[in-house]
Amino acid sequence: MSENQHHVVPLWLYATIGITLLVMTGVTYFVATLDLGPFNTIVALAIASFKATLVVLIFMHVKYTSEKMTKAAIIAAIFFLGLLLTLSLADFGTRAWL
Amino acid sequence: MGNTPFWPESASNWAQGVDALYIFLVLVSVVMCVLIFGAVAFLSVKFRRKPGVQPTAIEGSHFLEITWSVLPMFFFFAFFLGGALIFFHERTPPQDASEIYVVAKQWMWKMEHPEGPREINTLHVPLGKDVKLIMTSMDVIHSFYVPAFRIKQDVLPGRYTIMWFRATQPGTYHLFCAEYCGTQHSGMIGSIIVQPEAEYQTWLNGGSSSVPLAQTGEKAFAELGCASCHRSDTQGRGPLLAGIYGRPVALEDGRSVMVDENYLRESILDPGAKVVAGFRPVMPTFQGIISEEQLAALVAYVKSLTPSSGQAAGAAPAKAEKGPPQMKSGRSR
Amino acid sequence: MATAVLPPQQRTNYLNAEHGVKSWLLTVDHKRIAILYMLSITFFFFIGGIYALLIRLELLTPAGDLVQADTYNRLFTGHGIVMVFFFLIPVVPAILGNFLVPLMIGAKDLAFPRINLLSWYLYVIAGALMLHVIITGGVDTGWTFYTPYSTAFASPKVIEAGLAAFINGFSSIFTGLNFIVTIHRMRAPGMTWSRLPLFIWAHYATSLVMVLGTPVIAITLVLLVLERVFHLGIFDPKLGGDPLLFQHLFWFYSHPAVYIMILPSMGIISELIACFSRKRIFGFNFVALSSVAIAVLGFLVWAHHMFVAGMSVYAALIFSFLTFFIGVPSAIKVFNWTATMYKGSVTYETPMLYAFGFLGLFTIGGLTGLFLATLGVDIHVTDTYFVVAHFHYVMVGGVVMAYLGGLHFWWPKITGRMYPESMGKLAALIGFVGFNLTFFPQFILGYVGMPRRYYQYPPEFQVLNVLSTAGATILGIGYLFPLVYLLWSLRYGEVAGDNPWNAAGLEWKTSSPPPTFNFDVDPVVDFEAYNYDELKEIPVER
Amino acid sequence: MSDSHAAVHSPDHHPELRHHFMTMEQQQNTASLGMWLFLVTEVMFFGGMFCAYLVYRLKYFNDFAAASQSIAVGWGAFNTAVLLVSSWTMAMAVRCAQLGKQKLLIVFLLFTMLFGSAFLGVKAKEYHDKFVEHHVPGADFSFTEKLLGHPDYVVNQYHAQMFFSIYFAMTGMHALHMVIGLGLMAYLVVATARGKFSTAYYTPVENIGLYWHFVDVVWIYLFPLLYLISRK
Ligand code: HEA
Ligand code: HEA
Ligand code: HEC
Ligand code: CUA
Ligand SMILES: [Cu+2]
Repeated sequence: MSENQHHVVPLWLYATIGITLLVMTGVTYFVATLDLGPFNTIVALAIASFKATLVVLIFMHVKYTSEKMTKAAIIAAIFFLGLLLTLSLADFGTRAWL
Repeated sequence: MGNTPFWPESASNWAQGVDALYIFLVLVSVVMCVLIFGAVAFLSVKFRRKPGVQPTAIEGSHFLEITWSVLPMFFFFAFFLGGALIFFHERTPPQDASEIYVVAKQWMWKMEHPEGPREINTLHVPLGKDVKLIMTSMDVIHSFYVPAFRIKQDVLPGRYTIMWFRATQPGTYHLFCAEYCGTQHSGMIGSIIVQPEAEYQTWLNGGSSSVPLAQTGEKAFAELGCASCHRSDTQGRGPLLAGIYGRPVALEDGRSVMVDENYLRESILDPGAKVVAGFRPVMPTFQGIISEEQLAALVAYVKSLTPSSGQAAGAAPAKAEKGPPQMKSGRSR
Repeated sequence: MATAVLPPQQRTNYLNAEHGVKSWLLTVDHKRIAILYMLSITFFFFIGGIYALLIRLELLTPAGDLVQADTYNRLFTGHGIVMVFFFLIPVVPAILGNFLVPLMIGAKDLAFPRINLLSWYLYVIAGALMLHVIITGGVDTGWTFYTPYSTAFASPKVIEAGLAAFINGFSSIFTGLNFIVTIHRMRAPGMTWSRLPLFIWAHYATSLVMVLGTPVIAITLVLLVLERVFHLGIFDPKLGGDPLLFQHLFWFYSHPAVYIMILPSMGIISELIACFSRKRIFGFNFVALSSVAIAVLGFLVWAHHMFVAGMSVYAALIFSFLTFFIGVPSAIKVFNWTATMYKGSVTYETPMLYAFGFLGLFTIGGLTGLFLATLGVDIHVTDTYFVVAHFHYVMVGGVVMAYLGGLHFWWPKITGRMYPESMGKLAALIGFVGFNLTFFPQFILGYVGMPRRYYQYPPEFQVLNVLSTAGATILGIGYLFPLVYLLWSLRYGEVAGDNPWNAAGLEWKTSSPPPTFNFDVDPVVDFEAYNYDELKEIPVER
Repeated sequence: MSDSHAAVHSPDHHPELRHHFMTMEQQQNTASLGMWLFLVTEVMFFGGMFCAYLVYRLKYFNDFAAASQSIAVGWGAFNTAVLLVSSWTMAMAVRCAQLGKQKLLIVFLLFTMLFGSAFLGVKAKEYHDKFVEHHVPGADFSFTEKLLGHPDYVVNQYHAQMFFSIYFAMTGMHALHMVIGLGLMAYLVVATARGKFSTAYYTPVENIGLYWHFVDVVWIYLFPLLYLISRK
């Protein structure tokens, strides 16, 4: 049987992750009320990405899987989504340059 | 135009360059086709099945793979460069080009000359003069296409797109709408009439007593109450407009933008979008209040204002240094 | 070639294992689903083809005399939507891919047989919806659905048509997903990646594009429909939206989609050229990886459809530059196919004739793609018949040719019968001539300046249009032929035998037609792909 | 359409092993890969909307900020918490399935459904508020709130409406995924109760779990992007 089927994540870890996620939600809420200029967005996205990473790694067991394809799929998704966003912005972001 | 053409007429400064590049592409392609088809024909005949002859297993060759991956790249770069140079040039109109406003709608073209005359589905242009088209649409996307000039630009609702050319051959040429725009898309055609300068002047003067576009704009500027805020001294609630065109302007949020036709358009229709540094966003929107034609006139008027040209710009420039009123060449946007 | 095998009727195979309509409509056998697809896709091809003929008839004369302007607009829209979404995108993967992927890798079925059936049902539902649109008047947006025309002006049928394309998209997504998982998980023992046939590599690459690209068109169409119904404004400049956003999202899928169409065909061509040259494909690894390269690079170039759309100048430069890189893996393929024949033992059966046709026409289509990628030239020829000619060269000259080649090649495997060889050759020839006569004049027409989507045109363009219409008629006959003789062969064709071509793939190692679970004995692979040097020469000329 | 062919296989096969697989492990790996690929397609699906969001947010930042300020961030944060907890209960459910605790599995699934429904309830309330405030795009739309810190900034109606168009499209699509998730979960509850799963076979629980977590991840991004553009 593959590892991800067998690996049972200990309860304490699930609990820690759950609490961390809730705390981070509070943090992101709080940070949004501060004026950090452009960093507001960056911090908000950083926190979101941190939370998402926890969910993906622990809740979705990606940390424990030996299956390379799972990670490949995630990387592909991020990569191609990135392409969509950045290359679109190559247009919208540079229209006013000329 | 009765006969079947196999090559489009060439009547603008772009035609030669585009044709040359096209011919280059055709030549490379023909050579490639001859090579590939020749090889296919040769190999398939030479190595056709013959009794008693067994095929020989061949693995492949790194040398060949690299060669035929890298060699085409040189051609690709050449194509890219050639195309990019023409394109970049096409998108950077000279400053002193005469500016014609084009408004497209289902299914006709309206043209407004700076001197005032308006035309529908026909455009008179002087021979040998740079002409810049400032185009917008009232409904869907259209595309302004003159095959003899080798130029095409989509015309979008809600903003200006820009294109320029210099006619090099007198004559009458097709104007096509090249972006599908509904029922009469193929009927949205017209002609471009290229006339030598003198003839063109006669045509200009021959028309009904038309008011220059900027002058129409000036009138609108007064009637719409723009002048009450944008006064010719520094006392108005709005910034001085004289000489802003073609220069960067500092915005409230710290950015700075180049003042071009689209910026002027946006400033009038959506003043809040980009607020000039040092001013409060009190200018009302004129979206839905003025027509495309009025807008074009206003834009033309604002552009015509130079720090010395009386009117709204009577007094000395309010803000900082202003460069020379116009650069003779180079980019405008 | 009729080795002493029983006629297909007398052995149990996937066709006669079960009987009755229900056994077909509820089947989870990938081979039967492939047949279901074949029937429905062929149907749509002829619908699209009839549209094409009407278009060509209208363009026979400069005046718009055969049909009304609106009707014409519906014709090319219907033609484009049907041909792209309901014919060309599924044609090779859903028919030949469905049939062959499990066979070629030695699996009993695709990974998710029920999802495979679901894909077909989605296709049928989408197709029915599209037919409904066609019958009740049709859409007139062009297959590109550009806003704000589609959201604020065109006939409201665009909602239904958009939904049809949306549903069809899921059919495509599931097919791609199924292939990827199957290729990863269901290979027979010994079937390593380096032993995978190029057809499989090509389908793998295609599936990547299906999975990564199709969802974007799905959401785009949802937004389009929402915009049309609720006036969201996302694509409407009147409400502050940017119509170019629609174009970006549309082409983010629809450019890669052209590789969904061409990649499987390239897979077919690799199989054909290997078999009929009796050689391993020259530069196997490069051909295999170039498929993946095309799939990935295909996502970097979409805005080359928007050079004159009012995009940023810099973006146009970037996209033009990136587009050329697609030429490299494509070139690798063309050159390697050609080189494969070197020191081979080439024969000219019908599939090989189609492969030759593909080589020539795809090369011309691809090279003219480079014209379009060249900014200065594209400004002049975009939205003219030059583009129309370009894409018919790659889509009809490329994909349809390859599909027909593949269909003839695997016909004995699918049905157990041979098609009549001389008829096949004749049809291939007619098709080739008709095709060039139809579409070559359009290159000239385009450069001279005739815009596309015109139902009336200045009279000086007539001669070239007449040529094109004449060609289309010949081409149509070239397509009718196979329809007739392939059907004929089902009953009267020579019994094929398991491996009439003496070909190397795993699919030829089972009986024709294969049994329900593909192999009577679970296969173990101990040979390289295209090990033609280990196979005996076919003793007699067919 | 289930398998009449299962009998072809060796007698020791698991009842859930389908005809074209050799082993349960192969079947499980296959399903898992399929699910992950499906999630990839979901990323791209939402990606189209994120692209639209990004473009207009950059273009109309101030109007977006103003519109964002008008949504009840408290409810949004609450909902985020609810959804995270549901993700947690889902993770616990999968854990129970791994350990073969069928009863507890049902309990956690029911909890997950409960939190999921709570999320949707709050979402409905938020939608209703927006409706009452005329913040739903359409003829009735009007946006009169000011941008915090910029009292004389005139918010452009169209641009504010654009924000809400995207807001409703994204949260609506997200909610639709939740509804589907709830349906799947209901199926799991029934299947578990019927004893379909065991430590040897619980693939559906695992895969639906992956789906649910994915929906959660989408929300993790939606929350700051839609609710927290600028709250200073
Ligand atoms: C199967 C479908 C298919 C395929 C494979 C392609 C392949 C390519 N296409 Fe095409 N294309 C379409 C279908 C396809 N296209 C469609 C449907 C449209 C129009 C949509 C619409 O508007 O309705 C279109 C439109 C289109 C445009 C936009 C035109 C416009 O509207 O202005 C462009 C621009 O760059 C383009 C480029 C290319 C390129 C560079 C390739 C490349 O992949 C080609 C690569 C292949 C080769 C280059 C040939 C082999 C290489 C060699 C032999 C090497 C030797 C060469 C040299 C040394 C020079 N295509
Ligand atoms: C897979 C894609 C595909 C295929 C296979 C075809 C096949 C053909 N196409 Fe199409 N075409 C497109 C995709 C395709 N096309 C797309 C995407 C567009 C753009 C749409 C848009 O602008 O939105 C387009 C547009 C398009 C135009 C431009 C319309 C315009 O811009 O105004 C034309 C004009 O000639 C044309 C012609 C043809 C012809 C003659 C065929 C032939 O190959 C068809 C041959 C088939 C048959 C002829 C049918 C089979 C035979 C019979 C039914 C029997 C009866 C026939 C006889 C006895 C003669 N197509
Ligand atoms: C109520 C006063 C008011 C009226 C009326 C008004 N404006 Fe303005 N305008 C302003 C203010 C204040 C600004 C600077 C803040 C901003 O950019 O919104 C401005 C900015 C501009 C700008 C951008 C100037 C720059 O330096 O970048 C243009 C162009 C402009 N207005 C044109 C017009 C036109 C044309 C009209 C009439 C149709 C008009 N305005 C009517 C107040 C006004
Ligand atoms: Cu206007 Cu086409
Ligand atoms: Cu493309």
